[in-house]
Amino acid sequence: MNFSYYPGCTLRNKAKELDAYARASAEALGFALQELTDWQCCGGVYPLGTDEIATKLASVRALAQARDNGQDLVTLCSACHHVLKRVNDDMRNNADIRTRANNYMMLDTPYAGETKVLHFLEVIRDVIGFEELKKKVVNPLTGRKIGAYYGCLLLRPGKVMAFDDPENPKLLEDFIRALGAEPVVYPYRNECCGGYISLKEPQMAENMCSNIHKNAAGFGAECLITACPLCRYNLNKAENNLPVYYFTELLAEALGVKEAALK
Amino acid sequence: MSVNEEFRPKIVAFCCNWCSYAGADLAGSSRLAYPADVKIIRVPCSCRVNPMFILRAFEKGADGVILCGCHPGDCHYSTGNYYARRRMTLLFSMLDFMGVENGRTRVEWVSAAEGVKFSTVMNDFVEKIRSLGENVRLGDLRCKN
Amino acid sequence: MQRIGVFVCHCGSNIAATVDVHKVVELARLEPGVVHAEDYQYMCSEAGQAKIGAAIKEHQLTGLVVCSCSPRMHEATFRKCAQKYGLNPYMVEIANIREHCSWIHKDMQEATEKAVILARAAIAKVNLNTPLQAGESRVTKRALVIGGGIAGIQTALDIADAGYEVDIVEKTPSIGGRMSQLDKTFPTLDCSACILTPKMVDAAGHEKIKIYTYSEVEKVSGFVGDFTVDIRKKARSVDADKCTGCGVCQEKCPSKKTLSEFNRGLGTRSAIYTPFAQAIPNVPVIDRDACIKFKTGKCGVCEKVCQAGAINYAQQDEIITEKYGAIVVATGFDTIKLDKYDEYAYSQSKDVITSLELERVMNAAGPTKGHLERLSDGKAPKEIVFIQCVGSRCSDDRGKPYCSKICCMYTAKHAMLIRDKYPDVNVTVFYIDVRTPGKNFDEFYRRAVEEYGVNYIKGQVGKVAPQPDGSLLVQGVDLLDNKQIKMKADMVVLATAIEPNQGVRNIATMLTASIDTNNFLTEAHPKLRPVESPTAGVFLSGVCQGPKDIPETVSQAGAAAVKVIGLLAKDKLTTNPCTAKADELLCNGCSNCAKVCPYGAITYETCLVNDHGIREERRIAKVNNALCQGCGACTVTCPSGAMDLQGFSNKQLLAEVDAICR
Amino acid sequence: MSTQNKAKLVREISGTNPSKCMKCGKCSATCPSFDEMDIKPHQFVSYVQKGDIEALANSKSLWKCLSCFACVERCPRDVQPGRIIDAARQIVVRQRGGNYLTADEIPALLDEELPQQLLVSAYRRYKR
Repeated sequence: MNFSYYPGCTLRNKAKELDAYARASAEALGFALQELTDWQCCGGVYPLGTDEIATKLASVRALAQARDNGQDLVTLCSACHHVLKRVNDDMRNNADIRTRANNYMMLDTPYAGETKVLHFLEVIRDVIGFEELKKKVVNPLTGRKIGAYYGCLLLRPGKVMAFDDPENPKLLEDFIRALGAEPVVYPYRNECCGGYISLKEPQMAENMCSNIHKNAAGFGAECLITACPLCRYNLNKAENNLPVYYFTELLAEALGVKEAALK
Repeated sequence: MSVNEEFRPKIVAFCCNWCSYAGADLAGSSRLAYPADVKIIRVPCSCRVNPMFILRAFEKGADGVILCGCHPGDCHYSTGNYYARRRMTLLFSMLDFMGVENGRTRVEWVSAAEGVKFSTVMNDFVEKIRSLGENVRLGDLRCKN
Repeated sequence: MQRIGVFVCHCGSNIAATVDVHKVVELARLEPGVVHAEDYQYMCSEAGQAKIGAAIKEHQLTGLVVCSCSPRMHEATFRKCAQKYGLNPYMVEIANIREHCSWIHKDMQEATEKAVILARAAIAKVNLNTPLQAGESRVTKRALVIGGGIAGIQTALDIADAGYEVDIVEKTPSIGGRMSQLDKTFPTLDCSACILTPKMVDAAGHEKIKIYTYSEVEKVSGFVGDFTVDIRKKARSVDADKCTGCGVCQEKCPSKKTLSEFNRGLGTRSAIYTPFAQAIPNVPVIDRDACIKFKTGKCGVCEKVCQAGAINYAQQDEIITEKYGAIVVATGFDTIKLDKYDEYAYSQSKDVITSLELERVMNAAGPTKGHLERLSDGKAPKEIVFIQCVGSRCSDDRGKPYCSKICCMYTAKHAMLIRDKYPDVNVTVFYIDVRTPGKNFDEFYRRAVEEYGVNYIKGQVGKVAPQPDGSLLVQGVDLLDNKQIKMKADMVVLATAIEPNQGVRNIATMLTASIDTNNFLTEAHPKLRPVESPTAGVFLSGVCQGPKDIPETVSQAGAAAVKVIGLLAKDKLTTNPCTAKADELLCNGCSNCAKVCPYGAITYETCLVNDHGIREERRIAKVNNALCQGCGACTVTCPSGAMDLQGFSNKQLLAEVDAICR
Repeated sequence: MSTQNKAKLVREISGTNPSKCMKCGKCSATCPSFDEMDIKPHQFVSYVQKGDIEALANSKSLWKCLSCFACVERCPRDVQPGRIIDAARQIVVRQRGGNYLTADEIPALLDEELPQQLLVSAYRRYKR
C-alpha cells in the first residue's frame, strides 16, 4: 500500500524524528510513504482571507501532484495537515478560489479537490485499523498513562477537517490503547497551545500550556503525545511540564522499530 | 440571439395546489421577491400536468417551463408526484433531443412551508433562462408578430 | 359565449400600492367574453360582495374573475358570494395578484403587466368553465387521536364530552406523555402529576374514549370523513383483561438493568414494567429485548408469580382496522441529542444533565427520590449552573434554527425550586435573552431574580471542563461586564432544544399532511387556521405543530377538538366536484386510468354507445365521484384523451397557457 | 479608503456575514486570549456592523488572536469571528508599514528548539 507523502518544512529540520519514526512505523505496518518530488512549504497557517490565492498555491501543487500519482496524500505535522485539508476543501467547494488558483497554476488538468488528504493517524484508524495495529505491537507500553494532546489544528473547523469530534475526540485515545498504554482523558486536550503567538508573546503561550499540563497531570497523565512540532515546542516551554513526545515515537517504540528508525 | 439585459423571458410555472402553490403563497406573504417573468398556473397535483401543456407552452413562445410539486413521499394524493417525475424525465429528454435544452425545463419539489425555497428556485430558474436566451425551437411561427 | 365580470381588489394598499388596478380593469375589458369590469377597495368585504351581486344582476353575468389574494384565502368566499346571487359557484376563478404579484414585486409597471396577464389567464379559463355540482360523502362519527400526551388526552376528552367516539393511539405502554415526566409546572409551581393524573383517569374511564397503548398507526387510507386506519397493537405479553395491576411481576423480575425510558436513562427498570406508578392502563408490558425468557427460554418468573395468570408469552402483534371521520395528530416532542455539543461535556460527565433529566432528579418518584444530588457521586451540589439555548436558535447544522420557547420559563422554575428547597445552593443562569411572553411569565422570572436570588448572567458558556477533583469548570462570558468568567460548579443543567418526536415524518407521510424542514407539521394557515392541517380532516394538537407550553397546548387541544366536533356533527360532507370524467365516445377501455388511480375510483362498465349512428356495446371507464379526489393522474395517462378533469380540464389549462404566453 | 469601504472589504475578505450574529457571546466565552484583548471577540462583529474598522485595526486584539478556531467551531450562527479579526489584520498588514513582525527582530527571538513552522506561521499572520 503506497501513499503520497507531504513531510513539511519542520520535519526536514527540527522535527526530523517525527518523520523518521513515522516512516519506520509505516514500514512495520505494511504501507509506504512516498515523498512528493518537489513539495514546498505550506505556509504553516491556512490563509483565511477569501482573496488570498497565491499563498494557497503551494498546497494546490502538492495536492495536484498526489492526484497525478493516483494516491491519497498523507501528512504528519498538524499544521501541514490543516492547511492542505482546508485548501483542498476550497478547491473542491469554492468555485471562485478554484478558478483563480487554476488560472495561476496552468496545470495540464485543472485541479478540483480530487485528492483525499489523510493524516497519518487517519491512515492508522481508517486504513490499517486499531485491531490490526494491536496485533503488530511487539513492545506494548503497558502501565504507561498517556495524555493525548490534539490542539486545534487537527480538529477545527470540525466540518472541514472531519478528523474526529472536535469537542470530544477519541482517535488518539484509541491509538494509545492499541499500543497497550492507558489513555488519560482530560478536557483541555483540544485547547490551544498558543500556536504562533509564542514568537512575540511567549508568556501567553506559556500560561496556556501550563494550564494544559496541570489539567492533564491532574487526571493522572505521566506524559503527553502530540502530532505537531509547534505544540510540542510550546508545551515544552511551560514550567513543571510533563514530558511531551511525538505520537510516532511511541508508535515506533511499541512496534519495536525505534532504534532502527534513527540510524 | 445574444444575451442582453433587456431580454424578459416568458416562464410558465405549474404548481400543485397543496404544496408548491402554497409555497408560492408563503413566498408572497414573506415578501420574498422573484422576477415577474414567472407566471403560475394552479393545478390540483403535479400529475395533472399533461406533457401536452408543456409542449403547447413552448409552441406559444415560452422560454422556460417549471413544474413544482410536493416532495416525494408527501404528495397529497400519495403518488401523483411520482407519476409526474417519471413523465417529465421522458418528456424533458425528448425536448432536449428536439433542441429545447434541458435547462429550459425543470421539476422542483417545494413544500407549503418552503417559501424561501420557492423564491430561490424561481430566481435561479429565471437566471438560467436569461442565460439561455430566447427559445427558438418548437415556436409556432404563426404566433410571431 | 360567457358573460364575464372582472372584479379587481385593491386589498387596501396591499395590491393597489404596487399594481395599477385601474389599468387592470381597463385592459380586462378588452378580453373576449368580458362584459363588465370594476375595482374596489376590499372585494371580500360585504360591500364588495354586494357590488359583485349587483353586477351579476345588471349584466346577467355567467362567470366571474376576481383579481385578489390567493384562492387558498378567499376562493371559498367568492364562490359562496356567486351562489348567493344565483350563479354556480364553480363559475368563479381567482387571479392571484397579491401573493404572486404585488407582494413580491416592487416595480409598478412590471407588477401591473403581470397582474394583467394573470387576469387574462383567469378570464381565458372562465370562458371554458361549466357549472359543476358538488356531491356528498358520508361522515364516520368517530375520531382518532395519535399520541396520548396532554395534547392528545385533552383533545380526546373534549371530543368525547361532545358525545363522539374517540380512539387514542399511544406508542408507549402508558398515556401521559412528557407532562407525566415533569415535576412542577410554571408559572404556578403546581405539581404536574397532580393536575395530569385526574385527566388520564377521566380519559380512561370515559365511555366514549378507547385507548390503545403500546400501539402505533401503521396505515391510513381514505379521506376526510371516511379514513380507514390500521393500528398495530404490539404484543404486551400480558393479558390486559386478566391483569390486576398488583405489580408483583415487576418486583420479582430478575432482569432489572434496563435503563428506564421514563427516567430518561437515569435509573433502571425491570424487563416487565409499567413506565411509572400512575400508568394508564396499569398493565405492564414485557420488553422482549430485555426479558430473559425471550432471550434464553429459561426464567418464566413472572408467569409463576402472577396469580391472575395474565402473563402470555405467546401473544402476537394485532392489527386493528378502524374507520374514522377525523384524525388529530398530537405526537409531541423530545429533547434533541447532545452529541454535537460536547463542549458542554454532556457525554463526559454525569453531572452535566438536561433540564428534562433534572425534572426526574427533582421528582419524588425519580431516580434520586427527589433529592437534589450529583449523579456521579451522590453528593449534594453547592453550585449549579444553568445554560440556556443549548441547540436552539442555531443556524449551523448542530442545532435548531427556532427558539424552543419553553426553556426560559422552566429554567426560572428550576432555579426557583432549587433555591426554595436548598437555600444554601448558589444558582447561576447564563442566558442570551430571557423570553417571557405569557400571562404571569415575566413576574415569575423576576421573582426568581428578586426573591430567590438567582444569579442571571447575560452571556453564553463556551466550555464546561470536568476537573480532576470532580467539579466542573464553567468558562462563560458576562457581556454586560465584558468579562470572561471561569467558575467552578458541581452540576450543570442544559436547557436543551426540543424537536418533534421521532416518527412524526412517517405519520405525516401516511396522512399526506405537510411537514416543514424542522419536522413540525404545517398548519392550513399560520394565523387563521392554526389547528388544521392543509389536508382536510387532519388536525393538529400540541408541540407537533410548533414549540408550546402546557397552557398553550391545552388551548390548542381544545381548539382542535372543536374543529373535529364541527366536522363530525355533519351527516354528509359536500365533495369536491372537480372530479375526473371519461368521454364515452373516446374511451377505449384500456384500463390504464384505473391502474394509476390512488383511490380505486375507476371501474369499467359495458355500455351501449351511440358513436355517430353506430350503436355498439363498449367497455368504458366510469369514475365514482364519491371516491375521486381530483388529482388528475388518470387524465394524463389516458392514451385516447377520453379522461378529463372537471374544473381543471385540458382545454381550460391550455387556455391559461395560451393566455400567459400570448 | 473610506470607512464604509473598509467595512465592506472586511466582509469580503472574511467571507462572513456579521448580520447573522445574535449577540450570544459564545465566542468571547470560548476565546483563550480573551483577557489579553482590548476589543473582545463578540465585539468584532459590532465594530464591523458599525463600520469602525479603524478602531479594530488599532486594537491589540489583532495580534492576540491565535487562529485556534474555537470561536468558529462553537458559534451557533456561523458568524466566524476568527475570520473577521483575520480580515482586519489583513487590511493592516497589507498597508505599507503595517507589518507586526520584521526580519530584523527575528534573530533575537530564536532559540535552539524553535521549529521552522513557528517562523513561517508568524510571518504569514503578521507580515505582508
